[in-house]
This record gives sequence, structure tokens and C-alpha cells, in this order.
Amino acid sequence: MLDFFNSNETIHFIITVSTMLLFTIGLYGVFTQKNLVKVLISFDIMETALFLFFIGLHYDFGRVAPIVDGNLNTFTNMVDPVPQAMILTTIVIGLAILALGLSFGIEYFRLTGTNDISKMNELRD
Amino acid sequence: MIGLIILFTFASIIVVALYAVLSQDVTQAVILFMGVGLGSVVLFLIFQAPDVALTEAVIGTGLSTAVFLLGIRHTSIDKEVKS
Amino acid sequence: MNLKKEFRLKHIVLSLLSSALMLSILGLLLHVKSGLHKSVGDIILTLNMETATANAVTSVVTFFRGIDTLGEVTVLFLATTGIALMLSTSQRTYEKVVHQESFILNIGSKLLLNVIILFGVYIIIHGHLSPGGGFQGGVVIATAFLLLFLANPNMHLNHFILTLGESLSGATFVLVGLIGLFKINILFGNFLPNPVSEIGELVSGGIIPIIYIIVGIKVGSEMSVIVEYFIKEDNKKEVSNA
Amino acid sequence: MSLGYYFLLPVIFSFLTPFFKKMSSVSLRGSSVLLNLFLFLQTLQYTQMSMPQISQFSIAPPVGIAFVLDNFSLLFLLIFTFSGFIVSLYMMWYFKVSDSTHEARFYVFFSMLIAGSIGMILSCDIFNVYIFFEITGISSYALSAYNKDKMGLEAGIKYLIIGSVASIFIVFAIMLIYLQIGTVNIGLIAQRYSEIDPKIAVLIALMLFIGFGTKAELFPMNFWAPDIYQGSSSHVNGLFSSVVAKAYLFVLFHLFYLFGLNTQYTILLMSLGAITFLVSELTALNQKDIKRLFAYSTLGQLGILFMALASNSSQTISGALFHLTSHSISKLLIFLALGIIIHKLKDTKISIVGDFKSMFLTVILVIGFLSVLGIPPFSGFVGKILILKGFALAHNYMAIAFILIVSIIEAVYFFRLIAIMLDKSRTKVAVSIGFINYIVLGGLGLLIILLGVYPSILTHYTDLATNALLEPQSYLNYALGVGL
Repeated sequence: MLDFFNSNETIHFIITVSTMLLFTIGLYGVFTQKNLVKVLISFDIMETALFLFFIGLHYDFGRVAPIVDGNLNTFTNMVDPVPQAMILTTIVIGLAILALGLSFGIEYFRLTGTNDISKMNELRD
Repeated sequence: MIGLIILFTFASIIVVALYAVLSQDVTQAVILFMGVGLGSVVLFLIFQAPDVALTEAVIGTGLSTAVFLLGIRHTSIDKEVKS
Repeated sequence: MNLKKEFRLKHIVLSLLSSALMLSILGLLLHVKSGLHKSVGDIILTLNMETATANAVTSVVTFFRGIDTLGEVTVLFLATTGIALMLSTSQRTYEKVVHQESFILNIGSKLLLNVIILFGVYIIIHGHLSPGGGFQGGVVIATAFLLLFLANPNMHLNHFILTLGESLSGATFVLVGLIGLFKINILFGNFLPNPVSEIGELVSGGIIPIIYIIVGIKVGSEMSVIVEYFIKEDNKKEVSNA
Repeated sequence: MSLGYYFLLPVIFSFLTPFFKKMSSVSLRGSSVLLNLFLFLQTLQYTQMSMPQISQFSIAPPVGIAFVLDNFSLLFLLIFTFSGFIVSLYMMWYFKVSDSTHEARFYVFFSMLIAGSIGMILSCDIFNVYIFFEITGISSYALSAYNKDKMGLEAGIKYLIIGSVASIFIVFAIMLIYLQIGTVNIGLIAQRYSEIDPKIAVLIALMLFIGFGTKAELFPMNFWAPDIYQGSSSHVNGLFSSVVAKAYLFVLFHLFYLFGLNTQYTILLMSLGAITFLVSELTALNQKDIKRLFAYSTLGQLGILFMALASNSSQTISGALFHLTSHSISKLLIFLALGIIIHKLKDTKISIVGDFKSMFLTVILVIGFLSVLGIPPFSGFVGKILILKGFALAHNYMAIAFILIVSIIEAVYFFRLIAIMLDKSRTKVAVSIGFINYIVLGGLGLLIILLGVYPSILTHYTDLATNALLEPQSYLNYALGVGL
């Protein structure tokens, strides 16, 4: 029973199904939420789901983190470092966009007293 | 064993994320979102990505929650749209 | 009542649609990892010994994909500039709100501040040996200032020093890349000696720790500015409303 | 000169703006003009060299990242650096007459907008393209909201949300590519694209298409664009129309031809372009806001470009590249001229084109309108006629009929604008133009006429660019680092 859970196939299956569920939850939030803050939270959930998907599928059972320390002397049997570097970059970019969006929201709130994106209809035909 | 831990962590993340998206209270949603970040930190550690885990811990869980809370506090954005 | 029903219906339809979409994608993704080719990460792992960096992720972030990191720092810089544009108060007049200071909080936070900053600096300068690095350490330093602000809302950061740190560290990053161009004819090339025997020591890896220290200073000052703008936004009250 | 300077110089300029701010605003404006002029002259020098050029970062590709310039990207590089130089000159006038307290911040966003667009077309690493995509995106969100008024902020928020959705799709596509073939280098991806599982290849193509197509304002993902144009300042619209949209268009079609998608998706892209063209021009007919009207006009022209660029035949693509250059210049001219009028009249209704008194501006605007519409002897005419000729050589008479019919709809609102402009009975307000704008707008107008009369100066480069696009072997060799 436990061996079943320790196989790569099972782990990757769990990761794929769960992250896609998480992604769907975020997508649902982006479509349905009206508060700007809630929309930004939904974006972040989507992004987190993608990060977990990418890092998770590059994890194979028995591999170790790509860092050499006292016990290891060569870069062998390690997980792929490039996805980790890419995700690190994307996390920081996500924070930058989130903070910028929030500052837009604060300024808009000060001008109009609302933060509802469905009420933003100043611009139209 | 690791598969089971991954399964349970994912299950809790999904439940928390669902609550965060459906919650009527924005402050509550922000705190629940922090829970999602916390769960993903655990998962990144299991996936042998300590760098990403540390980044997610300080940025996804720490600073972005702080920025969210500061952003919605005094401007009383959270008293706006419910639903 | 009728409106509410319609609203619910829209939600249900949307959620059904998005889950159907995702389920169909899910079917495709179950065996997405092909392993047809040796990935670029595996090539980098074999090359990584030459950079003499113990942490392969660090060498990817700062060396193999150094221009990505410069771009990422630029994105943060642009976001900071945008937030400053939005939340700066030069065009409005405000009543200054003076908060009560708590003595114990004040002293306690100042004691903790040093420890947290030390931790952040440790993370930055050990970026090439252990998990962590410029981004993580920089954000840890910014959270130290966040603590200080929360304990003492009347605090002010010295904007001149922050701007100086931000600009000069950014310029130094570009400069390091240009020195590589002039010295070994490759932009962002590793022009400092990086003997493999030094792997695991604090001074090793050539320009890699230098770039991460620069990134740490830049991210630290930018995040502190962001935190300060959001906190100060909190403490303001427009005169007309008061 | 190393190609890296196209990104590094604007970056170092932006990082150091706080020091410029301390000195004086004149030094800031002047150094921005000098920077953009330098980059433009450098690009002109590249036209004399043999292509492609490469500059690598840190380590040779395909492991590392490199900038590769071939004839196709050279054309876009010329357009972008030229537009950057023109707008930087215009901004010298703009900031003199309007008091803005955040001038330094504008220059940060402006130079990074240009630098990000240039990075997108030069980089041969798809994740690096994504980074430049975000740099361009975040500068455009901030520029949309720059005035901090209600409309601008609304435009900024909408743009930010749409842009984040697009970027999530692009990240997803990059992840799928890496999972399948283990690389992010565009050359290697192009080589191995056929080995991807066909179902997942469809998914990747779809996601890249949604991501870049949303930003390139392609139907059905362009519902946001008119709102953004209406909320932003006029000169920002000029940049969006002539630089940013073109950069996304470049990436979309570059990947389209490199990955060999042109065998399957030509019909889809062409019909989407046709729908974009038709719907936008029909909607433009009853617009009341001048910026919104030209937003729809931009969408329509992008529709033609999509039809022609996806058509897979070298004659049509060459014509499309000519039309693209001409459209960039004409829209820049129209938006900058409108900026002068809007600044004076503080209004954005369509009738403002009849409310000013200035012979120069009238002539310039008429040149711009007729060029977009495609009337001889202006450059737009040559572009459209080359596209039609290409379609005729490919025996695609449906497309020719379609373009001609929709152009009649386009003519309706352009001639209505010209009629309003020449209406003598309206009360006219005198507009001061400023010395520098005579040079900027006059130069653009002369360029339009020059390209219309002597199209051979440009057709040489568009033919070379078309060859580089359709036979990318030398580009791929450089992107793979062969023979470095």
C-alpha cells in the first residue's frame, strides 16, 4: 500500500490532478469575483497552482535538492535546477504585479469610493 | 509515505483555496490565501526545492499578505462589495 | 430575488465551463513529462562544477540566466516606481496623524530588528552555498522594516539612502555585466577567478555571490520602499474628510 | 556594438533617473532624447551590415541566453527605435506646456517600454521573452494610469487584469514546452517541436496564441483594447499602437513560422484577422470618442496585418511588413497631433478635429488619415496595394474583395472626420504647436509621402525580412550557437 504511494507515477498523478483543481478554483475566482482584491487573490492561487505543477513534475522519487554539501561531492542524482530558477523569477514578478494592482485599487478607491470591477464602466462606447 | 503526505497537503490546500475564493470577507480571504502559501511551502520542501520554498515563504506568505492587509485596512475596501 | 437566481445560475454555468475545460486539459497533462531529451537543466548540472558554486539554483539564477535576473529586478523597480507614482502625496494635503508610541514595543522591535537584518544578510551572503539568496534575504530585510513600522507608526525611513542604494546597486549590476564584456568579451561573463577546489567556501564562485549581494541590496531597498508606501498610506487622513 | 546595449543602456538610464531628477528636468528630457537618438543611429548602422548578428550573455546558447538580430527583427528594431526617438522629442514639448510632478517616473516607464519591446524581438530564449513581456506590460499598465484620473486608473486596472491572464497562459505554455522537450531556447524548440505529443502541441499553440494574441489585440481577445486607448493619454496611445502591439505581433508570427505552425493554423489566423478587421471597422462607425475611434481603427489595421502575415506567401508578407511600417508611422503621427489638440481643448469628442485653427495640423492630420485609409500618394496606399498584389498572385480573390469592401466602411468615417475638419462654419480655437512639433510632425508627414512616392527604399528591407522569416535557417543556427 505504501509502496503504491511512493511510485513516481502516483506522485505525478496526484500533483497533476490537484494542481489543475487548484488552477480551476483560481480561474473560477477570476471570472466571478467582483472585488479587485479578491480577483488578485484568485490570480495568485492560479499562479501557485502552476508553480506546484511545474516543480512537482520535476521531482522524481529519491532525488535530492541541487545543492552540494558535506555528504555530496558531485552534481548527480539531483532535481532539475532550471525550473526552480524560473519559478523563483516568476514568484517575484507575481508580487510586483500584485503590489502595483493593489496600489491602483487604493487610488481608484480614493477617487470613487468603490473597488468593484463590475462598476468600472466609465470607459465604453 | 511521501505520496500520502503530498496527497493530504494538496487536499488541505484545495479546501483552503476554495474557502478563500468563496469567502465573503476580504480580510478572511487574505488570511486563507496565506494558508495556501503555507501549504505550498511544505510541498516545495517535499519536492526538493528549498530555494523556491524559502522564496514562497518570505514573499508568497509573508510580504504579499502584509501588503494585502495594509492595502485593504484603512481604505475600508473590505467593506465594499460582498459576494 | 429573481436577480439573485440569475446571478447564481451564471456562477454555476461558469464553474461548470471552467471545470470542463480543466478536466479536458487534465486528460492531456497526465503524462506530460516526456523525458525525450536531456533537459537543459541536466546539462547545467554537469557544467555547474566549473562555476564552483555549491547551490546549482543560485548559479542558474545569477549566472546561466543572469539577464533574466536583471529583467526581474527591473520589473520590481518598475513596480516600485508605479506604486510611488500612485501613492505619493505631493499633490494632496494631509493632516498629520500622530500615534501613541508604546515603549516596550518600540524597544523590543528595535532589538528584534538587528537580529532579523542579520538573518537577512546571512541569507544573502550564503546564497551560493545554501538555499536562499538576494531575493529572499532582501525581502527578509524588508520585513524587518515592516516590523519596525508596525511597532512605531511615526517612523520615517531615510528616502535618500534607500534611493541611493536602489539606483547604485542597479547600476552596479549592469556595470558588472559590462566589465565582463570588456574583460572576457562576454556580457555577464564570470571574469573573476573561480577555482573548483574552493567549492563550498564563502569566497568562491567568482561574480556569483557579488551579483546576489547586489540583488539583495536592490530588492531590500525596493521592498522597504513598497512597505513604507503602503504603511504611510494607512496612516494618512485627508483633511477634507476629517 | 553588442546587442545587449539595447537593453542595458535604457535600464541604466532608468535606474539613475533619481539623480537626473535632482539636477534639472531639462537634463532628463535631453538625455532621453540622446539615448533614443543613439539607439536609432546604431540601428541604422546595422542596416549596412551582414545579418544576423548575435550577442551572448554569460554562456553560449543553447544553454545560455543570447540576443539574435536577423533581417526580420531589424525592420521592427528600426520602427521601435524610430518611434522612441520621435516620442522622446515630442515629450520635450509636452512636459514644457503641462506641469507634471512625476516627470522622472514617466521617463522610467517610457524607456523601459521601448527597451522591453526591443528585448522581446531580440531574445532567442522563450522564458527571457516572457520577462521582457512583463517589463513591457508593467510599463504599459503604469503609463495607462499615469494621469491618476478616474478613466486612466480604470484603464490601468483593466489592462493589468487582462495582462495577468495573458501572462499566466504564456507561463503555462513555457512550462509545457519545458516538460516535453526540456529546453527554453527558441532554436532548440523549433528543432524539436515535431517531437512533442500532437495533442499537447495543440494545447501549447493554443496557449501561446491566447497569451500573445490577447496582447496583440486579436479578435476575440481584443475587447479590452478600446477601453485602454480611451483612458490613456494620446502620446501613450501612439506608443501602444506603433510599438507595443507590433512587438507582440512580432513574437506571435515569429514563433508561428519558426515552430512550423503555418501548415495547420493559416486558415484560422487569417479568418480571425478578417473578423477583427470587419468588426472593428463596423464598430468604429458610431464612436463618439476620438481616441476610441482610432483604437478601433488600429484594431482594424492589425486585422489586415494578421490576414496578410498569416498567409504564408512571400509577396503578401512583404507587403504586410511595408503596411506595418507605414501604419506605425501614420498612427504615431495621428496620435501625437491629436495629443496637441486634446491638450488645448481638454476634450476628447470626435468634433474636436473641427474646433482648432491651424493650417499645419490640418494638413498633417489629413495626411495621416489618408495614409491609414490607403489613398495615393501616401505610404498606406503602397502597403495596401502590395498586400492586394500578393493575394492576387496567390489567387486568393476572396481576401482581396473582403479588404476592398471593408476599406469602404473605413473610408466612411475617415471622410466624415475630414468633412468635420474642413467645416468652415465651426468656431475655431487657435492652437499653439511649439517649434519642436513642427519638426516632429512635419518629419513624419514627409516620411509618409516619401515612402508613398519612392516605396523602393523600404521594399528592399521588407523583402529581406520576409526571406528571414520564411527561411529561418541562419537565425536558427545563431540561436543554437552554431559556429560561435
